[in-house]
Amino acid sequence: MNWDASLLWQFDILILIMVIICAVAALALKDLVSCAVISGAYSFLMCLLWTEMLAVDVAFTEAAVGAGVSTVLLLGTALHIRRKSKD
Amino acid sequence: MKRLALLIIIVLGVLLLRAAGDFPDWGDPSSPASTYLSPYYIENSLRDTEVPNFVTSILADYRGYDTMFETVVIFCAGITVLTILRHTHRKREKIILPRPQRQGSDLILQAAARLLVPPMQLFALYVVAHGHHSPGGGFQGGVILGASFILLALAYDLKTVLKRFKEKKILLCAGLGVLIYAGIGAFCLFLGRNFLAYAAWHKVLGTSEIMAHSHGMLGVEIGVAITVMAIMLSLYVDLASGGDLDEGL
Amino acid sequence: MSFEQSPILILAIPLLTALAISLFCQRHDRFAYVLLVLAMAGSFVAALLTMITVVQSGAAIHYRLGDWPPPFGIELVIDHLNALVLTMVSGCALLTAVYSLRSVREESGDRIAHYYTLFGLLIAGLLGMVATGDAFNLYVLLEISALSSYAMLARGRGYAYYATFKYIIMGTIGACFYLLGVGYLYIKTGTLNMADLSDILSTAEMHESVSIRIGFILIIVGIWIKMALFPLHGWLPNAYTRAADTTSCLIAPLMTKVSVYIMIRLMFSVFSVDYVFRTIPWHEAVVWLATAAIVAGSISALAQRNLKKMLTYIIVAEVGYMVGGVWLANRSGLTGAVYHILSDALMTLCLFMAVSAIIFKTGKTGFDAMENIFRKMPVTSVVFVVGAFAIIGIPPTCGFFSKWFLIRGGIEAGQWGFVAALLFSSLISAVIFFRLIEIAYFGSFETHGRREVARAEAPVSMIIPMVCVAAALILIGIYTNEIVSGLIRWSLPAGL
Amino acid sequence: MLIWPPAGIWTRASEMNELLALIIGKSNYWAALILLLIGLYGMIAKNNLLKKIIGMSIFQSAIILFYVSIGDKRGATIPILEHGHGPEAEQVIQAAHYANPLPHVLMLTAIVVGVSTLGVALAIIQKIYRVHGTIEEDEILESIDE
Repeated sequence: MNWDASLLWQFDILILIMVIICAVAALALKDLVSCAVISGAYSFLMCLLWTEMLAVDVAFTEAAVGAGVSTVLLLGTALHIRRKSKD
Repeated sequence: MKRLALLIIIVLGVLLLRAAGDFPDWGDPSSPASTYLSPYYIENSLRDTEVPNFVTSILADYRGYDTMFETVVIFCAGITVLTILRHTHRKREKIILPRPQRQGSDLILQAAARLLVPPMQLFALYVVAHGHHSPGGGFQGGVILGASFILLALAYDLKTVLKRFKEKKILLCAGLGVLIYAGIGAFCLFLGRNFLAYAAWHKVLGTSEIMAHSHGMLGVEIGVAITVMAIMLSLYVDLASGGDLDEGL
Repeated sequence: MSFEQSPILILAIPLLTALAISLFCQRHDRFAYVLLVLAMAGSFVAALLTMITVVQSGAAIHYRLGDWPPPFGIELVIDHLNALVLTMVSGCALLTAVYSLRSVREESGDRIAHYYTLFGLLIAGLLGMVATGDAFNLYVLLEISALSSYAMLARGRGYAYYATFKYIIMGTIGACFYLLGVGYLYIKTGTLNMADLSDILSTAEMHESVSIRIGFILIIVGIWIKMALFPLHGWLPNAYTRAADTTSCLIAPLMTKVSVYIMIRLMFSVFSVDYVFRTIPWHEAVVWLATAAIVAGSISALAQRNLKKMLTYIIVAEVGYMVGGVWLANRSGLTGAVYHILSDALMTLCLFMAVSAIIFKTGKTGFDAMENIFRKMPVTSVVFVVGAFAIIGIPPTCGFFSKWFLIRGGIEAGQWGFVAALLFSSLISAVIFFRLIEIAYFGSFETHGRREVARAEAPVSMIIPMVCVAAALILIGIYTNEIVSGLIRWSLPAGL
Repeated sequence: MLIWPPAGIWTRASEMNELLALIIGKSNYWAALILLLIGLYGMIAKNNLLKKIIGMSIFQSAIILFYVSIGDKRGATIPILEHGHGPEAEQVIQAAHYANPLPHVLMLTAIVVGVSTLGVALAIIQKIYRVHGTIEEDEILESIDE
């Protein structure tokens, strides 16, 4: 089986790098609302990755739960407390 | 704390790196995971259960016991958040949560929400009902259904949604969904089969045992969808208003 | 209904009842209480029936969920070890449910039905964890019991929220380590069923595999975090101390013991004696870790002035007993550890119930709550003394026998440090409890002169379960031989 | 498609560049490993409780990525039977044509568990903020000591 025929591995590695950047950013930013939004982006990229890895059901769930509801919940909390974080 | 964390991470990283070298390659069709158990599901799912989506058939039937408890986890989370936030111990609380600023109502947002919510709910029902044949199922449909209410609450306010969907009803739905799942499973006991053996339902439904599996799964997915919808909404409602159920975001 | 279905009934009854309470009992607190007690009783009866079946047939029961044959479906496997732990968990839950009548109202105000729902779900989760024969299913049930315990612990006094938050972080790390470890096993074997895993893992190739070994480490460390083994115990004392009374009576005896059971189950039913003790030759190091846990837990307990906090540090020490006993790698040690799961659950339950009743009546949490308790609450204080004797290890109670087995195991294994730590910890417990009993009997110095103290016994709903536990401590001690030869001997893995 | 790597590198990889094959051949596992460590670091080292929770969800999704990677199969399609009904339904089903569905099922459960834990943790954070007036761990510890 030929690698580049079956899996879009270049695309894959690009997303993997972006996912890691998002993860670092979500932890490093000082503004909690931005953190929440970036963690939503992180989930969405994960969901792309999983679709591409043939896990459609998981990706569907992650798109609805991780990128959707979790982000709203995080935002809901972040807006209720002091927005600035010390680290 | 930072140094301790770095130490833990370095130790764990070295351990996991050692292990990863030992794994079969990513996507290797001859890895143990791809050759041992999964072919059975792929080859027999249609014969055993009449469901072409293997994920659904494993989720709701072969490993239905897991999924039942997964629904219970969701239910439990909803009750947990409710008891934590709605539990009144005001004398211990120093701070009143700052209210997020609302700049009046936004016409465009509200109009868009009005247009979006009905198709979303319809799509959610489709996802639940068509989970046997396409990606999706109870969880995904339930989350979308819950998200449609959340969208409404975001565009208007919490009161608009809670007027249509009272907190009591939300709780009732949450419990009802899990009870549908567990009830379908427990009823099999009365029909003389093991817990969650949907085949037992063929006596009641008047179909073949295999179709009974398919119908059992549909019933279970509906139960899951109801619970997930209610709990997603309840989580949002409680977290966005800090447990007061007044304003929301 | 036939006995065939009893394994599933053990956990289906609490689960369905919890749901029914949440649906129908929002306005009927009394009804919720009655329903919960009935459910726990039903679960206890089902567990007893299952245990009798297992003992009579001498073989493990395999219950196929959904009629799917393992390893494709999930199965419940109940052998001698499970049956004992299931009966213990459901019995403790029944007693705590009876006990909760009076104290729960003060803890949870208007939301009693929710409290009982969580109670039922917690017990269903714990029982499911004990009964399951599937590695991934264990994770799901672990999370159910964890989530419901977060809710119950968060209702406690003082800074309970922060303590609970720490528990969430640690608990999630533990559960995720476990999940990752199971993933490592899955990627190498392709299966999740415990019996099937054990078959595949018994080959020499798998014994050599690095990733299986690291998977094993991840699983064990994850469970150690869950059971609060020193030095991973940081979350436990605060969370349990601040918890409300019924909650701590329910969670403190059961959670750590069930985790210990899971460790034993995974070590011997998924991996093998050969793998754990011979391929990975670290068991002596783990015994030293357990020794450190015993010493650290005992010394911290000695330093406490808060009754419940002192008990939680004793739990940390007791976890060290059991982990050490298991990793001694001989029959006496493991017998002691399994026996100690049973006896320790009952002794901590006994002490927590007695202490909670005293706190309930006096409203104090420090040692001063114990003043003149013998006159104020004679029954409670007798129960307290029985529990204290069991922890110290005084003969008619079961605490003596578990220590005896553990010490014999330590001597056989040549682990003198462990033996010394056991004796040291008994000594410390004796110091702590005799001081408490002295305060309880004579009162503190300031109050020596005043003799007249009004009787203020705990309510009947608390007295009955307390007396039952105290009686059980003595009965189990008397029938040690029968329990060991009838149940525990059969649950020891071959080749040990 | 892209200029690098040259065509056919994967067939020759075992001889000439095992390291590269190791990196690309298991790239998902490495990424999962990195995310796992990032998440764990966030959970332990971050001072802000909300950051800890974000770290927790990164940690959990890293594990999910790991499992999903196990289920991936080269040359396979999504785990839904094509032509499940109708005249072609009687075909012989070949397991190699479909991705491994079992990890997907497990991870659906794990996602749901993740969001449940997230919700509970957020509720507790809100309560901590009300009681202590802050969600910075050091300030909370100070206020407990007082």
